[in-house]
Amino acid sequence: MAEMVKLFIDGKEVEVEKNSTILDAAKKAGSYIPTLCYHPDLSPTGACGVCVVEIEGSPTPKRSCCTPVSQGMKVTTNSKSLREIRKTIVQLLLSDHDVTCPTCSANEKCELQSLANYLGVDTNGLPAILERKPLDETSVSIVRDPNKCILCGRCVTVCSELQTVSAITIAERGFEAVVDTFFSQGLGNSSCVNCGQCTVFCPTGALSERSEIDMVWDALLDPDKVVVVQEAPSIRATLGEEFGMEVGTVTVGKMYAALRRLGFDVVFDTNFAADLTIMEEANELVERVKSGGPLPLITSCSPGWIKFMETFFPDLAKYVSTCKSPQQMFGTLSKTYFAEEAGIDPSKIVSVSIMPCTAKKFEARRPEMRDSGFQDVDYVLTTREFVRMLKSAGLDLKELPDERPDELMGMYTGAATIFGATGGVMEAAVRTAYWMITGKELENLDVTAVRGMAGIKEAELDINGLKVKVAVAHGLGNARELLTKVRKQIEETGKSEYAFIEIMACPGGCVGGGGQPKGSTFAMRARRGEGLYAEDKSLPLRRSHENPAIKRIYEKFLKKPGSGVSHKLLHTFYYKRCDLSGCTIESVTEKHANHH
Amino acid sequence: MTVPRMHVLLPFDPDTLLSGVKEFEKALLDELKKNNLEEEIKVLETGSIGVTGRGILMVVYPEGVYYANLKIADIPRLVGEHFVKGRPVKDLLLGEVPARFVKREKVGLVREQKRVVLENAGMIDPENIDEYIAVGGYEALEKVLSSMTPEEVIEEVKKSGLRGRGGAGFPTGLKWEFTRKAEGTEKYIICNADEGEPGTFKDRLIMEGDPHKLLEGMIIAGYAIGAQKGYIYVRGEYELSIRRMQKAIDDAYKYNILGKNVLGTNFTFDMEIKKGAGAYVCGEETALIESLEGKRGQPRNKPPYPVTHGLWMKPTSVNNVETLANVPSIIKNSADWYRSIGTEKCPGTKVFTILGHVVYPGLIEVEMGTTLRDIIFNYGGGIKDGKKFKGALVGGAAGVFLPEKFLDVKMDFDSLKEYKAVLGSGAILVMNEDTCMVDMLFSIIRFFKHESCGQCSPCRIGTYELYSLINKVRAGEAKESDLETMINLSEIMFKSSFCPLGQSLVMPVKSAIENFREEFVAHLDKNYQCEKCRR
Amino acid sequence: MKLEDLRKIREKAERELKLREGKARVKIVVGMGTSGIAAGAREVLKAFLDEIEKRNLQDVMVTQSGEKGLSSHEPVAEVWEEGKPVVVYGNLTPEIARKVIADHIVNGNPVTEYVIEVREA
Amino acid sequence: MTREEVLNKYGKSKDNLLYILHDIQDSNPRHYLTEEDLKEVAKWLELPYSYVHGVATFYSMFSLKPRGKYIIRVCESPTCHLMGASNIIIELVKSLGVGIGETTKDEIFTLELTSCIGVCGVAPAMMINSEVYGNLTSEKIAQIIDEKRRESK
Repeated sequence: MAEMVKLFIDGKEVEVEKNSTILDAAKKAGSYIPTLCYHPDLSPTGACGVCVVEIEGSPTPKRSCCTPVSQGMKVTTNSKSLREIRKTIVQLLLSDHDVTCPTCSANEKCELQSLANYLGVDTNGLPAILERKPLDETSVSIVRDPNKCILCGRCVTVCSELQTVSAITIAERGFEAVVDTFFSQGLGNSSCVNCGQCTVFCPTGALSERSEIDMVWDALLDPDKVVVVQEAPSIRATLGEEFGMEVGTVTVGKMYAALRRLGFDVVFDTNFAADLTIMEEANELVERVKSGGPLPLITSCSPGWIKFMETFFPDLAKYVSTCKSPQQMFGTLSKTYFAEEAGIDPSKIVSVSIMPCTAKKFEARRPEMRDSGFQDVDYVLTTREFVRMLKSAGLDLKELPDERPDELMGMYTGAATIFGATGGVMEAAVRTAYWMITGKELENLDVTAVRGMAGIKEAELDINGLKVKVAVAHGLGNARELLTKVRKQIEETGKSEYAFIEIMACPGGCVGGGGQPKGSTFAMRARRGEGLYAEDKSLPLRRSHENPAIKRIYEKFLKKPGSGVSHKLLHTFYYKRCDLSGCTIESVTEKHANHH
Repeated sequence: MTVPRMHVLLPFDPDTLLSGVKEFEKALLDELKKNNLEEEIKVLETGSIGVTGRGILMVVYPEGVYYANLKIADIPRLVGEHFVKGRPVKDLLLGEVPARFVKREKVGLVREQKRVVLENAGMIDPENIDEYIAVGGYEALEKVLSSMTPEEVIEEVKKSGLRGRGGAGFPTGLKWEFTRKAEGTEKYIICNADEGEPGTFKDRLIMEGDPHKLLEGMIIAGYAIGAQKGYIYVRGEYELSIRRMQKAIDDAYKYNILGKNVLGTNFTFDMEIKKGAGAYVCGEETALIESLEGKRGQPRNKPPYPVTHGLWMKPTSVNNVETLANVPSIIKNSADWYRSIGTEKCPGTKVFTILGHVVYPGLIEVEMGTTLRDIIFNYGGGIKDGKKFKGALVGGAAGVFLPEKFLDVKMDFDSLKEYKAVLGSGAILVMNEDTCMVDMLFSIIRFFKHESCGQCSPCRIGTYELYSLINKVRAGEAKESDLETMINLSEIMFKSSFCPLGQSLVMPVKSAIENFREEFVAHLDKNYQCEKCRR
Repeated sequence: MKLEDLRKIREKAERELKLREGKARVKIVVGMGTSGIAAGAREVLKAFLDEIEKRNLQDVMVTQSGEKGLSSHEPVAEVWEEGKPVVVYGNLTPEIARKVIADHIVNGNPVTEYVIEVREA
Repeated sequence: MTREEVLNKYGKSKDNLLYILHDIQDSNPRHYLTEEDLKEVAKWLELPYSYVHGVATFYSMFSLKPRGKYIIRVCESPTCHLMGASNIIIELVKSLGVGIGETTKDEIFTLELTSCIGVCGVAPAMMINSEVYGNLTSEKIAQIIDEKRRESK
């Protein structure tokens, strides 16, 4: 039992654990304290000062987000003076802010905007002192606008603590302080892995995805183009939120309808490619187990993770599955398989994906991702961009009917749907690998040990008597921890205890992706994941190898998993990007990572 | 009490001292005693009477006659003739009565001071450990190591009433006790030598002039709190201080005053210098700790305090240079001795820097409770070039602008509070009648704008807003409401800034505008001419 | 080194400090704090040394001290002579330093216009 | 000292970062830190590049731009301001022909401002590299600049 502390919040007695903050206690007491830089999933920085409260005996107010409670403390959360402080702070922030709310990508999602509104702040109070700084547009995934930055520090905390990427830092000081990359070289030239968590956590429009909305509109409105669209598994679990539905609502039929209303010519589903990925990856796992190939096999569908691996763990590259991600498998096939089947000149096909992810924008533009003879995926829209397009087209998701995808590359199983949640790829792969190894169907399909929000999850599976240890990590900080352990095991004993590892760059997996709605909390990510598991459960087919469209593509086009065609179109290789991080494993890398 | 029949003034100045006035005085007093006149004739030492080259001088009241070129041999005659019989000794009289004879104390920086922390600064060779030892150095350490428990050291320091000289005035003994009692065995003592407060250089004087005194204070502190290691965080600009401290540390290691088994005892203590790189905010103890750990010097939230979660999150006592330099004398001479200096609530001495438009800018160490007037006019020699006093910025850049009517304030932690002022670093910047207070406030705001770390919004943006507002005032573009905005903003910054830096501006902003309001209002007029604001 | 050794060093050092290391008749102590140096103490020190060498004064030694706080009088130097009060000079320049050697050290006449203090040794 | 020598002088402990940056900068005749410097320091201490950048830009004594042989840093704190620092700055700007933060074309001088350097009793004051100059006047400045210019040839 944790030690408890009693204190008074606005006269009301509450009891909380000893290491709680005043903010925690206030929540428990039902007192609302406005916050801005504070985020429930990050360690507090105390930067903004909006959450100040009065404590009896303290000469000045204290920040409730980072001040621990103490026995008998008497706290006042609202007073004339506190309101004055909070208003002035917001006023100060606005005086140094590019106040272009109507056209800002964060409009209506901006926490500064809603706080200003809540407090009734007069923007004319102080001279405008914004000194305009240039935008960072070096990244294909993320745009940084320092003029909208309030220096809350969330992005830096996310990047360094949650993701351990440390592409950004607070540089300079005082009024010149700015979120910056190494030597101001821009995100695109940094160790940034494009995960986009910073854009999700950013309370304002200072960090956003690099928008491809205009290009997609141009393609949609071009009569010569056939615009093919795919949507990642997790989109169906987050789209509804942006239209007022409860978090975790799965809205797949309405999603297809919405895409058709926007003018997409062919509406497929990334889930199809997810099932395909399972076929290829499970086959790779089985092959490696049988042939004594490098184990553990590590999943490769998260492009943020892939760049992270290339930057910080290139020595582990040979363990990573050579399978392209579902997006890229789909992209290649949209300009080969689909083009052939539909009899369309692939040069006229525009392949668009709706992704929960900013790293997918980078992945689509990797130079090697042109196996169709063209850039396999032309445009990548995040969930947020997709929502903006729907809103600008006047579409309200709630009012749309449920429709079905086009079949050729639109049919999917429950195994594909759970790709969107942490542990899902592992679970889906196990369902198929079991069948591949044993020739029998796995009875209990729910591998619950790898589900949920625990940072690193482990399980020991029994495949017909064969004991296999697997691990799942989501969020790159967790991935780093797990992989450091794996690296050490391999260095010391020549092998790892794990046979199979799933890694997702984003906490919660794709439902918590960097392209998902701003303001996502870990709690929300968990509920979205549950939505996907519920869909899986409700579907008639829950194993990738049962998908008729998958059976068809192997029959007609790919022959069999791991075939020559598969390898040409569906598999890839990795780079070494040590120069971006200074990772000091050069010697290890030379030994292991050069097989590509 | 008998009222003396006669007053005898003996001027003490370079000339008379060289002529042996001290010995003369002694002989005179003896002679008076011999004649049972010591009650009737009062001998007083005075400063210069403006007469040079005439040897030992003497002025006798009530007659007001002047003697010159006196010798000890003349004393019996003087006493017998003048003091007993009332007949001045003609051949010893000074021919003329000096024109500018003013009865006064010695004026200037050479005036009598009470030197405790600076007793050796400027007196011994700071690079020679033996000289320090010769003047009683490391006696306190010897006493501590041979006869005191850590608890007894803490008790003695608590009893002495020593308070932190970095500005906040927190009881030092208490801080040590918290650190000693904090959980964990790995503990640190950090000396805050990041002296960046504008107008302050007391810590530099100690480090450059008497580095071993600081070292001794730190070792004692380390012993008291149970630390194995001490760090001195010196600002990067203080090259000479760093060099002299390093030399002192090296020498102390050679004598085994530092290192394993200090002076053959069970106590082991190491010391290292860390060098800052130009950031005023690192004077704040948690920012200093961050910087010492190799990070950006951004303050941490308090609580938890460094005494429980300091360097590497271990219990740490951070003490100012001047504070630590007081420790050897306290240990050597006892807490009671220390309490006999200064005021009841603020015992000891305080180092002040007297700067700006005074005749003698410099640094003095006097008892706590000395008046501002005394410091400015007697030690500082008053205002230079016959100008009038206008105001003084007391306590450093984060201090208060005090007008003339506050001159009699006693300079100690508590008395200043009554005037809503602070002792701060002990810097006193004196301004004459020609000074523009708007321009001075501008300089202070610019300083804080430059030194804000940028971590928290109230300070980062607030300092910049104040900067643009004071610039408006300077340019004659401000309205009276802008003055209110400045005061309000500085108050909000005081209440909501993350660390003392952002809280600092409220004092100078409020005191400047409130105590010199007319001048600020005058600047609002577009046609107002101000040379300092260059308009 | 042990606690007892410290005492021994103290006794020895005290003697040495009093005797000016036994050799010198006069000791000149130049204030070499930052303020002093900023005001030109280095040049003053050089002038003292140079003048002493030129005149081959064997019994005059020059040492340094830190800063005493006499900013407005910097550069500052003290003249210590056996059995006499210490004479403190202020606002020194190399020229005055040379004059101090010539008038005060050699001929025993302090350069009074630059004396800022006379105190007991 | 070369960069490698500096790195080897200090342990791989993060708290040596400021010392290392100081020493590397001091051993560069142009008194600054290069991109390569920061990368090598980061690798040595196993810190992210961005972290080292964040630290280097926080402290006013570090520069990421090449500077002159002599860095003149004029104190602009209240005491020096009161005692006429503005005129000193104007004088220097005039005689060097550069603005604040700039380096002369001949790469001899860089003019910077600094907070209090702790010699307020001899204000106005400035530093040239690590030397401190007090009681400044126009004449004195002209003399010092001339001298430095001669020395640099």
